Amino acid sequence: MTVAFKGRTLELEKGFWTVFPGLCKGCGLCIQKCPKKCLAWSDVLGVYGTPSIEPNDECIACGICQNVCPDCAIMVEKKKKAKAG
Amino acid sequence: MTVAFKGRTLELEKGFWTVFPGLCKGCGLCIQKCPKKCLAWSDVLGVYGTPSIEPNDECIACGICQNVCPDCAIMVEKKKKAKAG
Amino acid sequence: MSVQPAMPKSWRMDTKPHKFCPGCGHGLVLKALGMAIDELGIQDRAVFGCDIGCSLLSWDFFNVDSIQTHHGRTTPVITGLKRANPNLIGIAYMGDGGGYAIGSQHLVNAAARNERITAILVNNTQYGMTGGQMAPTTLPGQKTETTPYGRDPEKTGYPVQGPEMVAAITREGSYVARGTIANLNQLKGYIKKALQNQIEGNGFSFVEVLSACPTNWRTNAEETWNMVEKEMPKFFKVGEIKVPGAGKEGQENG
Amino acid sequence: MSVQPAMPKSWRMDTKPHKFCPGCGHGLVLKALGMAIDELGIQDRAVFGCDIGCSLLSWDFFNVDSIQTHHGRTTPVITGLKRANPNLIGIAYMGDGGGYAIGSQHLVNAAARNERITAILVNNTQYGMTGGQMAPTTLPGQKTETTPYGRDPEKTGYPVQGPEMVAAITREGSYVARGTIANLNQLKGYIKKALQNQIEGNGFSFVEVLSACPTNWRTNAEETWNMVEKEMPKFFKVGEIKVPGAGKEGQENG
Amino acid sequence: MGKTVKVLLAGEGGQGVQSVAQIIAEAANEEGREALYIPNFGVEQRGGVSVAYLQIGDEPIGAPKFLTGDIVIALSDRAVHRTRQYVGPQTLFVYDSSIENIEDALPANAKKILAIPALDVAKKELHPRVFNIIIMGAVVKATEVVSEADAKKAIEKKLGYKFEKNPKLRELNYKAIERGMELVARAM
Amino acid sequence: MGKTVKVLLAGEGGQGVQSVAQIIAEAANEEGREALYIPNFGVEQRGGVSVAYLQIGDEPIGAPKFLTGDIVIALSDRAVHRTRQYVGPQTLFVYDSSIENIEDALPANAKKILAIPALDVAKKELHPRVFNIIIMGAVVKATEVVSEADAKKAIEKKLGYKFEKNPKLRELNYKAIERGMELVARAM
Amino acid sequence: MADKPIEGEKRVFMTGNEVVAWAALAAKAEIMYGYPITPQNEIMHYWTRMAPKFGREFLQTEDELSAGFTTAGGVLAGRKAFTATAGPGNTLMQEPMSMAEAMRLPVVVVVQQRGGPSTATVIYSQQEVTMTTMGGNGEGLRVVYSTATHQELFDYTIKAFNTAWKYRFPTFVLGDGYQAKMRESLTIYDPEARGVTLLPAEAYLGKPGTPGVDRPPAQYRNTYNVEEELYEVLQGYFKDYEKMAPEIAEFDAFDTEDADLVVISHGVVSRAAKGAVKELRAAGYKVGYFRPITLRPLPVKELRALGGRTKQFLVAESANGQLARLLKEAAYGCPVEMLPMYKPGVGITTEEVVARVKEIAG
Amino acid sequence: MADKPIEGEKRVFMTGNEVVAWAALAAKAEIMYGYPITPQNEIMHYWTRMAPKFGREFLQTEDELSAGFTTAGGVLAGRKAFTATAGPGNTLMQEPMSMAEAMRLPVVVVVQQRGGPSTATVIYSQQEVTMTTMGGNGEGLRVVYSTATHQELFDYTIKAFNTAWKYRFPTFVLGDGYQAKMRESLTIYDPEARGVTLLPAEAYLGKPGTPGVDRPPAQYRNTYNVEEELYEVLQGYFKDYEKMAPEIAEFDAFDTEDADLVVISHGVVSRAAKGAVKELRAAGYKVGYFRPITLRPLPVKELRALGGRTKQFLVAESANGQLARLLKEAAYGCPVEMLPMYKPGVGITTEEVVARVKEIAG
Ligand SMILES: Cc1ncc(C[n+]2csc(CCOP(=O)(O)OP(=O)(O)O)c2C)c(N)n1
Ligand SMILES: Cc1ncc(C[n+]2csc(CCOP(=O)(O)OP(=O)(O)O)c2C)c(N)n1
Ligand code: SF4
Ligand code: SF4
Ligand code: SF4
Ligand code: SF4
Ligand code: SF4
Ligand code: SF4
Ligand SMILES: [Mg+2]
Ligand SMILES: [Mg+2]
Repeated sequence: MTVAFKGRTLELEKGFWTVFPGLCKGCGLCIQKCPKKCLAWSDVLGVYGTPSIEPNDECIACGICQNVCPDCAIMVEKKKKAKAG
Repeated sequence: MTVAFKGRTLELEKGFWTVFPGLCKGCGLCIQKCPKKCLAWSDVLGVYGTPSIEPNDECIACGICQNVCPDCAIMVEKKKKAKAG
Repeated sequence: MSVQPAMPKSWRMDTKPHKFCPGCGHGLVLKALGMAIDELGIQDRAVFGCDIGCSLLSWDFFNVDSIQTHHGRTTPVITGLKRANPNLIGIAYMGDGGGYAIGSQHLVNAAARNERITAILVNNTQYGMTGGQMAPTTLPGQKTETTPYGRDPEKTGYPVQGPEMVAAITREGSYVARGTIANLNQLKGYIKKALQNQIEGNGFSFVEVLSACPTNWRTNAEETWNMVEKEMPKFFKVGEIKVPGAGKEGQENG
Repeated sequence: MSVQPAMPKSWRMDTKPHKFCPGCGHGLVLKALGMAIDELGIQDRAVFGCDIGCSLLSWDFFNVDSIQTHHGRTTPVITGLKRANPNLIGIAYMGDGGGYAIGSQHLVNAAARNERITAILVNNTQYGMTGGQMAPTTLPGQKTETTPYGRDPEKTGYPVQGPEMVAAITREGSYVARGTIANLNQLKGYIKKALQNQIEGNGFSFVEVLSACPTNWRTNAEETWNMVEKEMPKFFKVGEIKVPGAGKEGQENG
Repeated sequence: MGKTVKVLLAGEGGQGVQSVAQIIAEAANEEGREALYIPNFGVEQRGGVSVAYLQIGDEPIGAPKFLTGDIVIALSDRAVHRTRQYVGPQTLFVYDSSIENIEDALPANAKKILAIPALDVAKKELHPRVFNIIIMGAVVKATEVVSEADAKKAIEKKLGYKFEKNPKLRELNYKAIERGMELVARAM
Repeated sequence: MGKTVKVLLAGEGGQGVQSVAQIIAEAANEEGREALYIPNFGVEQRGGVSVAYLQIGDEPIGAPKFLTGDIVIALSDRAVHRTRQYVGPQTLFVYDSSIENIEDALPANAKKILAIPALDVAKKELHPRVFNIIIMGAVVKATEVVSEADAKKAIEKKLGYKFEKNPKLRELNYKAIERGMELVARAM
Repeated sequence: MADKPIEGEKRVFMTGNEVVAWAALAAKAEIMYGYPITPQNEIMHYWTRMAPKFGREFLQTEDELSAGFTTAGGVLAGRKAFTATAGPGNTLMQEPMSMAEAMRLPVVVVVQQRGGPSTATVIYSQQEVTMTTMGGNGEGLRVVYSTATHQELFDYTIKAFNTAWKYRFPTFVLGDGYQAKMRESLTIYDPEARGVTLLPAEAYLGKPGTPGVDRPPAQYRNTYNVEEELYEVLQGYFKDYEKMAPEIAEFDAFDTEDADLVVISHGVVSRAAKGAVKELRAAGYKVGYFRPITLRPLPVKELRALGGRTKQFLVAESANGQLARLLKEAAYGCPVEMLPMYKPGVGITTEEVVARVKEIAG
Repeated sequence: MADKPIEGEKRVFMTGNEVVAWAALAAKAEIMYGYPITPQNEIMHYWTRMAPKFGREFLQTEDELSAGFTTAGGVLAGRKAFTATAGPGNTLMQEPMSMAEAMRLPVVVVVQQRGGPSTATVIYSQQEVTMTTMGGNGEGLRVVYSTATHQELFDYTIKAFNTAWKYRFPTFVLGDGYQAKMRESLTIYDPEARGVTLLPAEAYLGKPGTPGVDRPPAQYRNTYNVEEELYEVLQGYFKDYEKMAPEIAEFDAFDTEDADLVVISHGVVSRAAKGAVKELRAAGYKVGYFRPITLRPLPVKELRALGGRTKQFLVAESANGQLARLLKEAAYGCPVEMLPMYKPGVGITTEEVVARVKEIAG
């Protein structure tokens, strides 16, 4: 069976950051682990009707939130590094 | 219930050595452990109709046979040491 | 197709979101396991056995042949399967209650017989599925439904040292480690080694995982991490405990 | 009365000769136990529990209140008894099959909970009562009824290291030793300490005993001693493994 | 008095249907009436719909569950689907009007169907946390198995310790009950 | 041919009653007759009396055990006590004459009681180890369920590999059968 | 430490699991051994909360085998010990209970039935009737009370301790997930204040005096050497059991005299049956209600009398004929016809019983 | 490595345990899992001696729970797996068998009954009938063959594998200590040479292809979320079972046509019954012989027909009415009277059956 999840992608300075509200259960584990403390509850509701999450532009696209999510509800893609200077 | 076992006591040079044929199952563990190799099968039958055991006068009344018997079928009493020479 | 979640390839998409509670550590352990299966390329010959305990919720978790067994009985089911068809890669996935309490005879004896299976045990310090009773792993002072005033080690002992016990009864050839959901890459590494050890036919492989049960712990995300990262490691040491070939042991203990 | 056998005072004379086979090690272990009971003066409050296995033959062995339980279940019966009446001195007497196979979850968990009982396990490398099948303790190469061509450690592992396993999951307060019928005074000493440890309320006490089963080994007396004194110690190290108070361990393993 | 009233409440895990049922049952019991409340439970709990069976009457209650409710209340999309089977020609079916695209799933055979904007009222007028108390008010009104006063007493008993610290909470909860009752009264 | 013959053998653990029963049963089977042999077993084995139930006939054998034997053979004091219950008015009861002070325990209702000096003969004439083969001879004679030749063939089959190495053993065993048969023949 | 858990009488509203915990306290149970399993968990939860306040003990074991055998150990030590279980745990419990049968240990077990076979559901059923009444290897030498209301759950849990200690057969209180989890009112009370004598427990092991010196040693076994030895022992047990049976068999019935059809059910299903029979009577149907309270032993005399005068029994149960099998055994030879209403693993409502009877009536 | 354990046919004289080992080999059983218990030990002893010669496997487990669950594992892997047990081991075996019932696993279990309850005796009984036919929590969805001779032990052990794999219900061969330990003659044979098709085993898990890519994953569960879900599954199972029942029910009977009294027995006791009926007929008594071979399902149709025309059934069993209970359920409503001849834990001889019938005849 092919399944598709609807992502909500935010383009941030350092990367493309996607949450899949249909997977997010609002546990908050990611929020705690974000090194930049840039994740917060979102108005977009997750699968259980609880808030999902979203980052602000502090995000460094490190992918930790993706890593710690037990539901694979986050996907982070770093932007290719622009040439320095 | 008081029970009495009939012992067969041999007075040897070094001690009084008793076997209780009603307890001896003829396993031979004692024979193997006698440091003087002075235990042998006896014509007196044990509880299962197998030979019981008896020592010869090499016996030093060390009590090892008593110690290793799983059925407590042997009892050794050392004679009081006679005054030396 | 639009951007899709970065789930392990071996996860079964159409049963997601999975049935575990928000923030449940089982999801993370199964993520590490999924990645390990992917990286080893064994999706076609792995067989996943899950216990009764919250692990039962994973009976249709993977695109891997799976069997939901009885409470504590996943080890023998997978043992029987592996004995019958050694080409399969048998994974026995269980909770701390299933592994250390009701199924401990199976764990201990499979280990002692050096069964070529991989056992993964999720330590969440209590019985999740039944609503949070004491487990052999419950921490001293921890309140559970059957230790409402906190676990008293004087009365019920200290948290069981599972991997240490398994290490004590296995020989050369077995792999024993304790990982944590707080370090997913390390955990994936341990699980991979545990599977690799089975693939190579060396022997019994066992990974305990420090996990989280926010539902029965009644913890918020911050407290959950604190429990996993601060409290549990005081009693459970993370690391590899036995690695095959790490040092030749004599086969006699005389 | 004429000279009478030097049986321990706590032995029940009118059930002697006991029912064990000629040369059976059980008789020696129970002799050591009887002496220990005598010396500690606990005949009036000891409760002797025997397993199913040849140990069942000892249900009326002592002038001590006794209970014959099920195969592998002596540990929980005595645990339950001790929990209900801590004044009693609970002795769980079992074989290697009862303790390490079917009852291993009870052994492991009683140890982990630090139950204040004394478990004595008779290791005769096979299942005596059922006619000599493989036990977790069977030696490599040893022929039994279920390893007719000799135990192959590749297929069924190496002899289980029971006391070592128990030591690995117990903490401060427990006593763990391995004795042998080849050294009865030492064995009596271990059993005494194991009982003393219970009397003092320290914790779980466990003594494995290397024993003999001439019937199923099909050995004569010489071969029997050779097995106990030469072959078994190659795999089972005699000595004290854990002594309460020997060295403070931390209560945390972090 | 009349016959036993059978109420079925269903919602998502966090919506508090079980506590609503329990509080009403206890209130009825306090009044000296017979009450029986049983939740669904088990593996279904995890990620499933939460269902409460509540019966109140003057005779000891018979079977703990029933085929058809006098009142069936569904608070989520899944709850509507799960509870349709409990609806019969005598049933008053109540659902939250915020549930979208649910028309086709509504039971066709109910005596009456009420949509009440409880979630809306909770969010906008009161506080999301008292959503279930609004529902409680709705049930109280729809069933009339306990009086408003007793319902409030029951709330007081349950949450009194919190009200002590923060009397505003009491007000909020009472208000929620009242609003719940009104919603039903208006819709009927 | 006649009806099924029921034989009960009992003795101490070491006396080999089970192998006697088994060899005879196998001999009968080889002859194409129907045979059924069942030992007692279990906890009783340790330190208890060893009992063998043997039936030979031309029809498939019915129940494996029976209340009353046609021939009951007891080789020890305890065996006499244990087997009395199997004796009826048609029973030939055979016991070893070396058993002391047993007269009072002998079954009163047997058709016939025979004391045979098998142990004595074994010890004095042959070898203690062939005691059970003497008993086998006795059974063969008393029951006539197998011929002497077939009994010998069965022994050959069982111990042939030993006889190869030591032909004197064969002689000894054959002799034992013969003496056993004689003992019964004489006593009858 | 508080002395009496319940002073006098008290109307309460609680779950069945809480009721059992209170009843065990009231019955002076001294120690509970248990292993978690839904739907009986809350018995342990309440017990562990209350026990320390009244000097009672608790041990969580490693599995149900251990829970059963530790309970036996507690009984041997002379304490009123009990355990609780369900479903697959009850399956395992049959091993220790076979020992309790063999040794006549008064072990009390509360069972809250759930769906079967296997893990099945954690919710509800009446599918543990055969296993609970008949046990594992052996002959089902036990007493089984099947309760229908919280009041009974309280009353019969207390009674179970008395029955067990009086007759020395393992005694079961057979509830189910519905009873475990539902809340309704009941009156809890101090049984002694109501004049109920609570039989004291007696130690099997560890009585005063040195064994062999002051008294013979107390020695119990469950293994026999020969068949006849076991047979003798069992005959004694059967005799005791048969003597006991009419003394303890209980049932509940109404409207059976002139009934053409009697609905037979047990446990929680009998609530639906009762409601249905009342409703049907009101509607003019000649139906009656009969409910065995003891499933083992069954009230055989009354059942047979009823089976002699009624045309039809409708057996309603949340199992596939487990009660019916026992009834057919008990009523064998009676002319009454037995009709099935089997709903294994699911509840039975009043409406359904009414419909079924009407369907039969045609 | 030898290919066929048995070439053609062969008359042999051996113990029943050896017969089972040969039969399992002949049935192409691939792996045995087991835990020692008297009186079934020699099945393992012979199997371990012969298995390596024919490429078969053996695993000695840590207990009977493990023996049952490893056997289930072997079946899941697509192998013909079996186990054997007795007494308290059979009690424990009910836990894994409840899973086999829930998942329709074709597990074959050989049971050699011993005395009960508890450890009791290691010798003999027919006291495991209730447990083996009805199981633990659940509804007894299984097949039970009760054998009476070594020939049957051979035939039905082979048949058990076919039944199990054809219908996917756990299948038991119910022997006892007498059959286990006695020696008698029989003919062993290669079933295929006799034209018996041995059904191939099929893998539940680990079939070719990558799950989710080449095929859907094979995923089995035994836990359901709601009661109705379980109910649906069980209804399907009951239907399958009812369809199967008449196809596999077996019995043996003679002299029943004009009989006033029919002796009903099963297993080894039927040898005594057969002998007795012949003797009684010869003496002019109007007696008949009936013996269910399948105890689960029973040959209900034949039993009811018989129960409709015979005055009395004498139920002879080495248990306290375990067979009788099943018979009363099956024959409920038939006019036949059931008389007991219960000897729990001890053998029944021809003489005793004769005496009992004469006593009844008066
Ligand atoms: C024989 C048996 N006993 C008890 C249970 C009830 N039970 C189901 S899950 C569980 C505990 C689960 O705890 P754990 O193994 O730690 O897993 P978790 O849910 O914590 O992941 C228990 C006791 C059962 N299903 N079967
Ligand atoms: C549940 C159960 N399974 C199996 C048995 C059979 N059984 C009786 S004793 C025994 C083995 C005994 O071996 P061990 O414990 O080593 O004691 P030993 O006889 O060697 O002293 C077994 C398997 C049983 N009684 N109960
Ligand atoms: S990618 Fe890193 S920085 Fe960005 S939200 Fe996630 S954890 Fe925070
Ligand atoms: S960790 Fe995952 S499920 Fe939890 S809040 Fe973050 S995105 Fe949602
Ligand atoms: S050790 Fe004991 S039983 Fe064995 S032969 Fe010596 S005296 Fe006899
Ligand atoms: S006392 Fe010592 S020397 Fe004498 S027989 Fe015994 S072991 Fe030998
Ligand atoms: S109860 Fe705990 S372990 Fe179970 S799914 Fe929820 S969080 Fe996970
Ligand atoms: S079989 Fe072995 S362990 Fe058992 S009594 Fe005989 S010698 Fe001892
Ligand atoms: Mg857990
Ligand atoms: Mg042993």
